[in-house]
Amino acid sequence: MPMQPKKSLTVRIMQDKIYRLLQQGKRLDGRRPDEVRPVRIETGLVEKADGSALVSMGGTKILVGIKAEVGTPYPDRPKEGSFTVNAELLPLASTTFEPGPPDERGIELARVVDRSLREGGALDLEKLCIIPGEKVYILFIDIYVLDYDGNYYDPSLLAAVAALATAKIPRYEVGEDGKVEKTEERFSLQLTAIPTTITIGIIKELLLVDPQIEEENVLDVSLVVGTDEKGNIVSIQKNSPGLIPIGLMDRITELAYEKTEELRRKLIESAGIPLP
Amino acid sequence: MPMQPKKSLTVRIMQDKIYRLLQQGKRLDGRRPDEVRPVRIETGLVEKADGSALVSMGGTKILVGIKAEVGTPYPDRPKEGSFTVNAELLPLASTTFEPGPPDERGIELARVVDRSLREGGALDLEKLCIIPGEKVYILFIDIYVLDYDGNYYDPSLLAAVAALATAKIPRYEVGEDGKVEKTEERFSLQLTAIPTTITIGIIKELLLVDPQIEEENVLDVSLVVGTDEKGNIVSIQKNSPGLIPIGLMDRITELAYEKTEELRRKLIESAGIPLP
Amino acid sequence: MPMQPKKSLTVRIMQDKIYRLLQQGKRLDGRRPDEVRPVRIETGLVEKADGSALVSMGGTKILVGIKAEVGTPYPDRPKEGSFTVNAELLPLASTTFEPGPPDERGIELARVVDRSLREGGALDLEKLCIIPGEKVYILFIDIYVLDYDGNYYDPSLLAAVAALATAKIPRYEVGEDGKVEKTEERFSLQLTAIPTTITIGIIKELLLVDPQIEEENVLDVSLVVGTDEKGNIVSIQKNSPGLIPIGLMDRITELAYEKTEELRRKLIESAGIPLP
Amino acid sequence: MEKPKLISEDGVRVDGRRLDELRPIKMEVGVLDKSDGSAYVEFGKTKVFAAVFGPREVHPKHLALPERAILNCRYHMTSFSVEDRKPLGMTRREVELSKVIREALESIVFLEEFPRTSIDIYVEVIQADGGTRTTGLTAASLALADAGIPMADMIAAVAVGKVEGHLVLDVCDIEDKYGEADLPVAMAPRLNSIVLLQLNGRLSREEFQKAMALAREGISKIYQMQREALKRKYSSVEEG
Amino acid sequence: MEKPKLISEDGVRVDGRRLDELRPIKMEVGVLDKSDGSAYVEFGKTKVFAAVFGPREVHPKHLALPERAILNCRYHMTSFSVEDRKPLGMTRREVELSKVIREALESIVFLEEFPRTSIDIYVEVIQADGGTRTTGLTAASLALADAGIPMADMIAAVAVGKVEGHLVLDVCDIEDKYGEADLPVAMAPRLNSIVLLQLNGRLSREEFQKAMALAREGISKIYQMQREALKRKYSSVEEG
Amino acid sequence: MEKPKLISEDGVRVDGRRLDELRPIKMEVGVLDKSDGSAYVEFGKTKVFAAVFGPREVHPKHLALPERAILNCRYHMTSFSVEDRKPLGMTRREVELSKVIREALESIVFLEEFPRTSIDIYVEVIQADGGTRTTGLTAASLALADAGIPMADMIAAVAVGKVEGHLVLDVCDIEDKYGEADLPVAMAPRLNSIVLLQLNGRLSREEFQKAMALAREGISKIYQMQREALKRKYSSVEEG
Repeated sequence: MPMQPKKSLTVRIMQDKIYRLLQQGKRLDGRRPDEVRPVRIETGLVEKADGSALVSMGGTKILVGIKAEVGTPYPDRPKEGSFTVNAELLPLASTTFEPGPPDERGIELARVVDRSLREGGALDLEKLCIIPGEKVYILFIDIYVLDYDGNYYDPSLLAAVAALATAKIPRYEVGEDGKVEKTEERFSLQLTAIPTTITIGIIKELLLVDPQIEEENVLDVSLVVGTDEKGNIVSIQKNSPGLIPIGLMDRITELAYEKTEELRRKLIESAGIPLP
Repeated sequence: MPMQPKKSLTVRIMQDKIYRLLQQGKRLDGRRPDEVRPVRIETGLVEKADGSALVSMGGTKILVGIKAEVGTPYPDRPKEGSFTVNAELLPLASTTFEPGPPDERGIELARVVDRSLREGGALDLEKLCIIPGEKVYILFIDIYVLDYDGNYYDPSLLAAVAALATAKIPRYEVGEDGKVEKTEERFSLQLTAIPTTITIGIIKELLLVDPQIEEENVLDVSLVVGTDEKGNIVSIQKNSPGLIPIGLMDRITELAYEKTEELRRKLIESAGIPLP
Repeated sequence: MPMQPKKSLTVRIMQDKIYRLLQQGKRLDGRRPDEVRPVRIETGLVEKADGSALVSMGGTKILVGIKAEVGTPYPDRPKEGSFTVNAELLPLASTTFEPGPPDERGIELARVVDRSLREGGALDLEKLCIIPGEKVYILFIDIYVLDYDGNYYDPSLLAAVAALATAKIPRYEVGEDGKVEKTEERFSLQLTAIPTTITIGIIKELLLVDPQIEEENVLDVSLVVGTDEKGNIVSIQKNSPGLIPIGLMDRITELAYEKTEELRRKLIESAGIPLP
Repeated sequence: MEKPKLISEDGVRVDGRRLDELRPIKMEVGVLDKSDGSAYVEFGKTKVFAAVFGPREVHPKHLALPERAILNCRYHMTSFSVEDRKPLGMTRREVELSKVIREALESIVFLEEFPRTSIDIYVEVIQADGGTRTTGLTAASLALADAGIPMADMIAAVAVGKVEGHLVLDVCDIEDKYGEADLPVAMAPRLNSIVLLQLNGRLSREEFQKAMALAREGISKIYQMQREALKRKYSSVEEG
Repeated sequence: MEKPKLISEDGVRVDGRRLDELRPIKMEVGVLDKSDGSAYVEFGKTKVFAAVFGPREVHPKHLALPERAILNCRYHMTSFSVEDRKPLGMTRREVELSKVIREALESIVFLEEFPRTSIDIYVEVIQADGGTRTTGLTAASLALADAGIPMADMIAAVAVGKVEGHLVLDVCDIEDKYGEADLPVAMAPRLNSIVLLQLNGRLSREEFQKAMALAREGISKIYQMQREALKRKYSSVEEG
Repeated sequence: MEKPKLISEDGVRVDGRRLDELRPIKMEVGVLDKSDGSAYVEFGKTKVFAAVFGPREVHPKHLALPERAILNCRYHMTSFSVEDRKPLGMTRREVELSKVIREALESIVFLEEFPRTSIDIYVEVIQADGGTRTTGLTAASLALADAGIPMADMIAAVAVGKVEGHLVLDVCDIEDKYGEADLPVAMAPRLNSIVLLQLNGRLSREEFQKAMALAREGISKIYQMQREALKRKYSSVEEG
């Protein structure tokens, strides 16, 4: 077994405790190692957003809102709309979050959610074109972490997908004068895939999913794995220092498929998302 | 009488001294409680600005300059020009001011002056339109605090109004090719109101106006009240921590009307502003 | 002899040592007082840049890259392209450089190189015009200090000139629809002058050129002087605190002419620059 | 946009309220786990979270005050809380409102009981439909109580507006936008004192007096709701 | 732009390589004088400097940790390293890559041997043609060794891609741009462990397994080259 | 814009001056109350305030030097001081000029007399019509004297220009804009030394020598006026 960076005494004591529980198939909060915390999804809380979702996964609470604007497409993709993901780790969520522009954790979160949505193929960007080469919809997907009890990755993607799936985007149309104007109508984004991720933590040779904060603080290492409903891995992010033994990769992949599928089912049911 | 936050010993000693003076109708610098410091207004000092005024109110010195530019109107007000107020508390004015972008005090000052001008109706923004929906004048009203001996609010608004009232704005005209071009001509802004503010300080149940810095540091609380010449209150800002006893509000309002009217008369005389 | 600001003891000891060596016509690293360190110029290292040069002058290493973009000309110079110089003192070059936006040293370096190029007349900016008043080339000249062993001024200008002289700029042309489009062709900038600078350090009444870091730390004062090949001084920057005795100016000028001419010859040879 | 008719001839407002009627108000205490105290408050569609951390050690240490706690406050809106997306980062408006909310709270918290510490208050507006500063202050006050921070009184707050010549209690966004004045007021009712007062608009002296009286009535109702919200939280804890 | 044909029918890539072939690699150790350790690494046209400072005193002091060194890392690209000029300052991408590179290095450096100090690593990409984070990590690992910082192992890294349905080793920029997946992997080979792993793209479970195996093969070659580069430096020092 | 004719055939400049003539100069010492020393200086339409604070405690403390004072300097222009509105915040030009002005002052202030303190100098240009750095330095020097900071000498400064082939003393904005060279020079006359020297433009060796001589003449006049301005301030104090 590979070396892991040495931990301070208090971390080692807690790690030992959690490791011994894991050996018995148990965890601090009574979950099984492969059990995710209870998930609650509420959509439409913010009426002024074009889509919104408040997701709690255990004690971690995420609010995502969507705003659509009209802008110009990227020159190399004239027929496609675009989207941008931002994430703010609000200081009211944790003593470890500071006010101010996103630090590396917020940026990483936004980029992992972005890649999971993008490579997961959740949106048909060509449907977001108004006039090719000139006007397209731009979706701003903004993630706010409201309460942080470990693992903000998985609930953030759940909230982003739920907000997108239930969004009602104001329709813009080309008027007689060639100008693009907002109409009273709104349309739904029809998601073309439902990506989900699972965060997997490792202590020695044992795995656990969806770490709660006390666990997160003492893991040897962790990673986030995303899949789509067609059986593809669509994103991976090793998101902490530490060594992942190569020999564990097959068990990790296996577990990731199982748990992302489970979260996908929950998401589809709770948010009433039509299957793509 | 309501509780006020406890003060440190030195603050309490100074506050007691000022309070006892106030009880006798006196102040540290020999003024009466309801007496503003001597006001001096000099306009046109900065020839490269389209309007400028240097105002001193006792030991507090404010420089305001106006620059006009041409830009596009706000979409929801296509027939109106606009103005923007900025304030910098220059580090040469006080040991308590730091170099760098405006902190909350500078931002508050700018926004209080902005609201007093805007809600006071000083400018007829429709007169600042060149081509409706396309080109309007944008006035930049920039406030610099040069020397700070307490109360920068009231002299900043005096300086802003004096600079606006004496400004000569370069006239832009629509040329034959439809383009907007600068002409040699300049025009005056005809002010449609003359708002002024007065800063009122409170110690226990006693009021004073235009606090000088030693007073400012030990007040229980203070607020800025603005009026126009038609008898309206056009802005209020409680601008410090502390409790304002509800029972004092009538005396505060009374005093505010009297002193803002007095400052308005001084401003009109010194800067030679035509009555709107 | 004028007073110089007092130095700390360790600085004084090192300064004494260097001064005594200078009196004997010697220096710490074996150079003569008027000898520049070995210069090595490598161009074209960065193929994705439109021009690039890596210059070492002793232990100081500078990388300069050029990128051309198309933009609009300045309103008061409608027939001229433009260029912008930036400099980053990379933290990998020295323990005294910090990550983050350029501090005053980086800004000064960029501005001294900019003025030397601009006033030295290195570029014929009218040749960088595509459509007068509408489209011109904008050159971004970006300087990165990779290793800092004293005097980053002179090698930065050498690298900037070498990168410009060997650049191949993508040609843009006006298409049939009036739009400006990138072609496959590339063209050379024909330099109209070859400015170089020399940094001169002073200890008491003695001069040295191209100070290495141990010297730089103990100089009484230093300045950078630039010339062109026609015998003009094209830039001067006193770049440190300290007094330059007026009586030394003639010797300084003399030395500057000699050493900038020497560097110009080296630059022309090494980089294969055609004489303007 | 054409100004819509905001008050009917028989004194009914655009959302069906009477002139002196508050919007439906929802208050919940202790909604966020990781802070020392928190609250969620809705005034109609205005929805605000507030959380309190502290008293805790000051970072960096040299900012600590020997004789009292520092009180920090950040009022912030999510990007999607308003009609047109708010850019990320703090706007000048948010900086100003953070200051006036902080100063209101400094008026009633017993800061001198916790020297060398900081008390940090975060107000997060997730939807803005008028009265966000007063709703935020109402929530912050509940969060402070939930955190067990000793205060001389609770703060309750509301904005009074002038709309089509009428004074109205608890302005919503459209009334604020097309109205003639917006007067946010916060009081410490037990202390008979004003802790926040701003005016954006034009009022005559008489209107100002009436508006203050109207605010006071609203505030006493809100204050009552705050006490009930706290009772709900703590009685349920005792029961639980 | 039309997507070009990237792999010929007989499995030859756009730059002439076989599917499992690395680009020409150049490694040089100790190239910068003023840092405590440095390296220059080229993978084809991807060119990267790395430099290490430390262990050294932490500024400001209160950031120091009593039981171990802090490891800082900045991954940065020059403005002209990419096709379209990169604006000055750190992009979000650079911030993320700084984090994952740092975390990879934290996995193998014996930080607890240098309490209260910092080790600062700067990765400067002077040309980017795909695989900059893996090239940067390979260079940073050499620079750490050059600085004499004790490590449990060296890190070698490479990106595997999926291009026109084929898994390819050591993706270059055009393959990354038009390809279906980019899988950067870094390993500590002696420890049989992964220290960096990201996926940008879509892979089936079988493709992922094969891609990891392909990465591992490439990494063991790169690891060998690193050892030789270090030997070259230090044997030449002994000779000199 | 067409370049205007700047020097007439009989050597008269655009504002009526001779080639070697200074603009009307106004100097006033002690104009700002809250700083420890201050001055206001006009060279024609160039108008500058300078203020000095210190020697005072350094914030944050760890920046203090054990053997001497730190000297900080900020050169700043108001937004309306120039033809086209200057954006708020420090431009690169202002950062550079802050550095060269600070370094000029560091040359003559006895910093070692005030270890562990800072001396902070603020130069505020309220109107810029050429020669702002030299006017600013002249004002800063007066403000330092007013603050009672011990100096080896006073600094006087002026810019020499080359305009239509002629060397001219004390360039104004239009001469700078259309001229061939701008040579700002500051001297400590009693020490026979140069403390600031920059050249923006092209001069032959002979022109440079003549320009330096011209600067020196101007500087000795300015130096005289500085002494008189100080005398006015302090004699009036004694009289008062």
